[in-house]
Amino acid sequence: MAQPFRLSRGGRIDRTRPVRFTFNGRTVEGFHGDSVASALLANGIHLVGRSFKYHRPRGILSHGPDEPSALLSVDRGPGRIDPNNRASVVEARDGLKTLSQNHWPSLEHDIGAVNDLLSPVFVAGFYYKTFMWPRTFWDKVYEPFIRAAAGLGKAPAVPDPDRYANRHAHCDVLVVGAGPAGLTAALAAARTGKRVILADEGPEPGGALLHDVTAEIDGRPAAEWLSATLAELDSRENVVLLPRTTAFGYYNHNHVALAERVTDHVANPGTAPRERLWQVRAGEVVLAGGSHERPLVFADNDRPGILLAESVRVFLNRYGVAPGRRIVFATSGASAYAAALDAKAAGLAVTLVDLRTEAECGPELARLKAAGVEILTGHTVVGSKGTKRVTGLIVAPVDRAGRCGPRRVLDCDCVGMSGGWTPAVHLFSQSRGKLAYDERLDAFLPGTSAQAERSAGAAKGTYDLAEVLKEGFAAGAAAAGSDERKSFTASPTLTGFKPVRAMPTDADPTKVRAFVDFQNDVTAKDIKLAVREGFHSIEHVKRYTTTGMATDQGKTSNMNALGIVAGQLDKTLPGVGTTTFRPPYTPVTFGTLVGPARHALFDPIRTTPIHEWAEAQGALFENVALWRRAWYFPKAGEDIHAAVARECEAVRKGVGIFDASTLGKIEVVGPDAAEFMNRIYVNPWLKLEVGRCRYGLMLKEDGYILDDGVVARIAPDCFHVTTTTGGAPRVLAHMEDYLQTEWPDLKVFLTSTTEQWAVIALQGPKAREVIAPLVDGIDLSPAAFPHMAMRTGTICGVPTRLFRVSFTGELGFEINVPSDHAKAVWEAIWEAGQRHGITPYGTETMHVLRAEKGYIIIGQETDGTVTPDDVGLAGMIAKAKKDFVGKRSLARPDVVASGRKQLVGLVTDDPKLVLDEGAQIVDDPGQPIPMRMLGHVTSSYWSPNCSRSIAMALVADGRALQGRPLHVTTPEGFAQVTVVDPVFFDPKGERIHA
Amino acid sequence: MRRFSLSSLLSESLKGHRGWGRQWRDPQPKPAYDVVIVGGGGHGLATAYYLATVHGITNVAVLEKGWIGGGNTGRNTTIIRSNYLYDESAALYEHALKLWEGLSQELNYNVMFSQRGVLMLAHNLHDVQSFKRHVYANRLNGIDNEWLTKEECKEFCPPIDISGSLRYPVLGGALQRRAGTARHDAVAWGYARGADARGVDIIQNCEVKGIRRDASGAAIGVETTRGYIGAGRIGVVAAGHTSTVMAMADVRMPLESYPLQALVSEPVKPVFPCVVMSNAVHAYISQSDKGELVIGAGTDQYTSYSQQGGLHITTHTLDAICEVFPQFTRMRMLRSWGGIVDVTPDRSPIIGTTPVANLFVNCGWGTGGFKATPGSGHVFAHTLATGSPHAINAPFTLDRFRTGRLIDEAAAAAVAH
Amino acid sequence: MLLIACPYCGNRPETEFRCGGQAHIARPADPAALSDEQWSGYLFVRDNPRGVHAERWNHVHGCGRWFNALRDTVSDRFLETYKMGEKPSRTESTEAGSTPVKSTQAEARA
Amino acid sequence: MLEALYRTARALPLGRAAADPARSGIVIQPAGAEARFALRVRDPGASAAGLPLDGPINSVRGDDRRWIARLGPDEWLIGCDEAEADHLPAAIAADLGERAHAVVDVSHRNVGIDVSGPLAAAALNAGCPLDLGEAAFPAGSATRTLFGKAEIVLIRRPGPEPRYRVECWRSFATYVHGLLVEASLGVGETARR
Repeated sequence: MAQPFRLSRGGRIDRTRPVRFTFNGRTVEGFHGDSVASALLANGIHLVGRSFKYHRPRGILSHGPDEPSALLSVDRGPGRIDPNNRASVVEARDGLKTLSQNHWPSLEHDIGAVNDLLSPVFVAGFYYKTFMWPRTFWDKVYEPFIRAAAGLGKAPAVPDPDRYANRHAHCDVLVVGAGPAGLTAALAAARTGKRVILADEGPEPGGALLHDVTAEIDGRPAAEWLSATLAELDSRENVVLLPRTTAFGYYNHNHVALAERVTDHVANPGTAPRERLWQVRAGEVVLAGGSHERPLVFADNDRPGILLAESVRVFLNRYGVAPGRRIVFATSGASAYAAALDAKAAGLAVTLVDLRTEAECGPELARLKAAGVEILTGHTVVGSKGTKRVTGLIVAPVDRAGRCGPRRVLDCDCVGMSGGWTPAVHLFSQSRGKLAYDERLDAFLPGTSAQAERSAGAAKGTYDLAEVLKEGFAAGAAAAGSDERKSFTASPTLTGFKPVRAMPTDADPTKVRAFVDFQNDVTAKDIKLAVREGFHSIEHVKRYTTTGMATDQGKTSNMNALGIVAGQLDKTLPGVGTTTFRPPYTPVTFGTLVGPARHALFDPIRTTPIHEWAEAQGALFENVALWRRAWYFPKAGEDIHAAVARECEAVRKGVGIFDASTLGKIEVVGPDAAEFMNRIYVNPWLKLEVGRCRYGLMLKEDGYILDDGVVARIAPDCFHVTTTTGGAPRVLAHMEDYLQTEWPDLKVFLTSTTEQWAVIALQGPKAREVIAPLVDGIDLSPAAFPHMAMRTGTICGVPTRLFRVSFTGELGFEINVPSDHAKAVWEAIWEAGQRHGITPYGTETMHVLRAEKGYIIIGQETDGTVTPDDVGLAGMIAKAKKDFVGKRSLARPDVVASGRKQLVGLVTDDPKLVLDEGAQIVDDPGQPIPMRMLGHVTSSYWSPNCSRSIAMALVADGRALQGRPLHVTTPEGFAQVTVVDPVFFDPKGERIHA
Repeated sequence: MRRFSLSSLLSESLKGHRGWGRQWRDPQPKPAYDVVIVGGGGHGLATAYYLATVHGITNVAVLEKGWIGGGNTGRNTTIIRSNYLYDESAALYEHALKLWEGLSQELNYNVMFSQRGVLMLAHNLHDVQSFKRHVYANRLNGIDNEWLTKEECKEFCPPIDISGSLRYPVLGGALQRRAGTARHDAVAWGYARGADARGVDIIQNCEVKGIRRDASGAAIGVETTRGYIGAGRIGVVAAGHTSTVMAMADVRMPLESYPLQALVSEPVKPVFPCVVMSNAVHAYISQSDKGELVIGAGTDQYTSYSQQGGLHITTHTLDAICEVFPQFTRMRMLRSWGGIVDVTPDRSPIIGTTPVANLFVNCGWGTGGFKATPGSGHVFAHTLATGSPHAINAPFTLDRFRTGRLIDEAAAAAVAH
Repeated sequence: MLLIACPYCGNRPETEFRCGGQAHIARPADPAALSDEQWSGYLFVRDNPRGVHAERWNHVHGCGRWFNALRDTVSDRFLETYKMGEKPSRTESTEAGSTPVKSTQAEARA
Repeated sequence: MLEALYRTARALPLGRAAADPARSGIVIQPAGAEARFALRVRDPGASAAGLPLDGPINSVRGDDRRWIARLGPDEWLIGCDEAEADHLPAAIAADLGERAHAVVDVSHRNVGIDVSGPLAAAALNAGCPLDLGEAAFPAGSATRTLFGKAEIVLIRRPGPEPRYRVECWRSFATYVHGLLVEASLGVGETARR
């Protein structure tokens, strides 16, 4: 018979819409509105998993997100498989495949259960006390074994095809939790017209009202009040209602993070996202997240079929499912009586055991007696029967002094236990509020606030329904700045409980296993052992026993653990204190936090106007910061070396064309432009004539090189500054910082023009001939247009700032044209250059050519610890300037001391050997390790033009070692080199001035 | 102190584990000690341990304002490596790594040091160059660090995607096989137990409020929330709080304290065999023995003592992790937290004397302090015992910032041409 | 993510800003006159207080302006933001626990 | 600037194709070739070249064809037809007289993308952390801000339906456009309000 434990009536499920999914391959039938947990229980399935350490059989404990044991792997199709899903949170739908975890070979027969037999050895922290001998066994034997047994589900193995969304949102009032308190808070705030967001983790708003089927509000059934309230909220434009949305993180300044499960409950979501991250900046926050029921701590309290009492009530009333036919409720408080009443009303066999004496009980006692339920007051629970399903609860009377009378076994197939309630203060605590302990409620409540928030309802220890509704309304109104208040009439709630830590027992507490943290298998005796060993801080107990460190983060275990520790130390609960509440409230998918920043949208891919052309030419690209830069242009059959050799030769002999658009460009404009340049660069700028260029060097205040680049004076009050590709944002920020905070009086403005201008570098003896027919308004003759000059005019009819500069040592032009015209101009030059053998070249060739000339590259020759003199550029420093950024630091002792690493050239004895960049340099390769290292190779290439390998390096006092032999590390050992001048080609620089 | 071993564990198992006794005492502070260590984290406790075991100085107190191991020791991502570039750093971190290799046996406390390897991925030509520079420098400093092709990276750490389809494709990596991880809490507890057993007083819930100095200006004791405690020498090992403690002796430091966040995923079966660090996307990841992916990245951008940071740091960190390991996109974040890391201008520590006589400081470890714990404790114990630095920590002076003799490990790695 | 009251734009999320470290450390008019000790003090030594901190912020992805702020480094609450060259109306001694920052741009601008 | 002659040949990075990826009412349309200028001047007069300079920071004046957005105390972004671009700088200089200022042509640096429709703000809020509600960001608002990992200038234009102009640097256009498309697909399901 399908769904043997489905009650014939009741529940909010849709009995006309059956759903089928599989659990470990077996088909399970439920109805639309079921959770996987309720559907499993409807079919009498309780055994769903194996515990983390002892691999004990485990069932469903809770209906809610605090479920510690019923964790399933869920398969929603290829690439959509994820571990550790709480059965209570996953909504049942057609086609879902669920699997139990952490067992081998099967759920029923798991050899891991041998750990259960060895449990006397496997106490808390046992692994710190052993596995130390022999030393190598830890890595090779013990740890692999521990790792294999640990973990729960399997990590996903393939990339996730689902889409994840992100939404920054703003509202005046954010209400967390749509139970009675949250609903009235949202109502009150919404009526003021302010923007309200109401979020609830459940598929349906309503909270406890969804299963408090007998309650009445303002004279009508709670369900009616609920639908009327939801109708009003839905009708209001200023309200956003978010079901299936968990508020998981409360960050600075009311920045609250919510995770919305958008389509996990839908069979085929189309293009809609799986989940969405809401980043809400709220004016005010109302925390109405309710509270968590505490399990009872007694021997073998972890058997499948033992649930929280309120969860039994939820499965009965909300899902129409009987978790068992003979239910024993064990409690120390009143709320379990309501569950017992509903179970009785559903025709189930019910017994209730209450630790409290009759005198300590309230009106709930008489109500349950009147319903004909057997009640054993003044009784404790000392154990349970059954292995893969509970078959009995062992109880015993207990006297004032805690001594137990004769044991009695109550046969049952389900237990509902309740050890009291703990307000959910996680988000309040994350908001940095201070908690205050309430003796009467035996709980920590929100105390002093640090941010603009307030709590209402069970989240602050208020359990009576009328009071909860009133408190919610007041909180919502106040949050919206309204002083309207409203009270409600409602049927009374059965409240009040007697705090209990470990239940009194007649057994030896150091022998029996009474579970406190179900998922991490932490027992009461583990916690007592920790305290005995000197772990007195609650943080120490948590880390030593791992209680509260599982995926439920202690929602059902923290207070019991804290109570046991306080008892051992003879302190009050506040005397011991709580561990820190940290985001997330419940686990959040990585994908949700990542949102759309995946694949091509992980990072912007910056390309230049010439990118497509280069791709068409078969270029390979390299990443430089966020840019893609053409690396080299291999022809058929060429590897990088062959291609670069060809490209280098073409530039030296004919003409090469190179895309330098990624260079940073800043327009420095204003009457004080030259003065500003004087202060920020090492060079002099006041006398630079209009139309001339200078190679600028910029330092940080600590004297080390920050960036370099060619600067042209466009006008007396305007400089065109170029920076390195990687340095562009850094240099602009560096300049703005000094301008605004140190020299606000200077009249000068900075504008980034990096992407206004594309830069076509044309380098080689034939460069001038190629562009001559294309350029108008500029006399290209050497006399009129010398090296390091800039002229404005047009090329192919497009306005240009034509620089005569060279990073290759050849006659060179850098043709700056507005970006959207760049491709057309490039193609025109490409055409004109065909008869001169024009060849495109990439960054690799650029590196080789500039190294042949001994030009440095920021970030390769420099690494943030290199001064101008180190790289032989001290000559660029303007002697006359009294100050510039970094100058004072150049006078510091260690900067002027000898032994600094200086730029030199290195030539290998074997001209064919190309050294590794980053290779270390020593004078004596025979010295013992650790060897004295003199420096490292910064740049190293095969130089076609020198037909040998060349390298640049930074070597201690290198300039004094010209002609001397040194030794450089290679993968095999060392290679001998000779120190030379770093300029390998055309040292007199005739070609550049052609 | 009962000795830990399989036999003692089995015998106690039969007697309900009643015989273990306390791992460290909870003594009342004595009026004075030869050495007072301010800060009960891994470095402070290690200092006390080596003072006792190496230098025979046991009239020592470790003052901790909260619970031992509660600061950065309990908040880091437990990565241990010594493949640093400069000779001074290489010597310091290798000294620590050698001590790690025998630490469980030395302390008779399983700190679960596992040499599963740390692999630094190169995503661009600059990374390749920078890592090779490290590999060669490490070779000449006697530190194991080898350059791997991307195929070898994939072989060593199968979850890595070398298909080249990533935004920043993996070009290769630098692997230190002797590097790995350890159980951070156990390091603090192991050192505490060892020091306590040799007579060192570990005094928790004891916050230092002032440093008392004599007429000559020499430090002679500390004011605490549990009364005044005299000291022959004071060693400040307070990490993120160093500036505030040193200010009590009018010593201003080149330090800024930032929140450093980290997070763990839900526990899963073994899937990630080693530690992977990636500079270009700036994140690092390993899997703990309990099965959680342990993930960290950079600091927040402003100074803070709140041990909390912004959500955008977490999302940027996970962007990076899911870019390099797309298969982890469906994993769930279980918990995120923050520490307070004290950062120096050159990202290297300060271990040695201060301008105030009898006052010594060990700080500035920034985001990389856990890996140095044994080495830091050992050399600082030498400094406190002898009054002058050990050869290994001699370069890490406070004065280096005046002379410009910086040891800037971060600069070498970060600059992209 | 902090909410920072830019003196020019009003409340804006932290990701639009860059923190520039401790404020009011003016660059010496004549650096050459400083000893190495004084110069390293200017470059590197910072108060790094556990409490109210005067610091520099740049609204880099906004109006582009640098400004100063007083922030409590324990609660991360901003006491005040003020333009470059101005003095804060509050000194460190005044109480750190002022009213929480108004949290939506609308209110801050209204 | 002799640019007037060569206006037609501009190769715009994103072309002109409009899209409503999720058929959710969010229309994403790259703008045509327009001129843009970055104006920097301290304590300006009321206006220059007919462009008002006295609006509050983070506001925009003018119409779709000729507009000026004040992004900071001394920074404005100007949009106008390419035809007028050649003489706008001179006209501004004339009106500003002696005041030190900078007028820099950034027409080829900036790319414009127009986003409109009832859910336009929801799509923008996928990457932009600002409050785009009516009170905080009404028509006539303009500001530099973030959109995902790219810096943009966001302008809200008047109209019966929400209309925004997103300005970004040319090499970020593919990313910004891609994120807008992805965002409009991500607005699905609970996009109600």
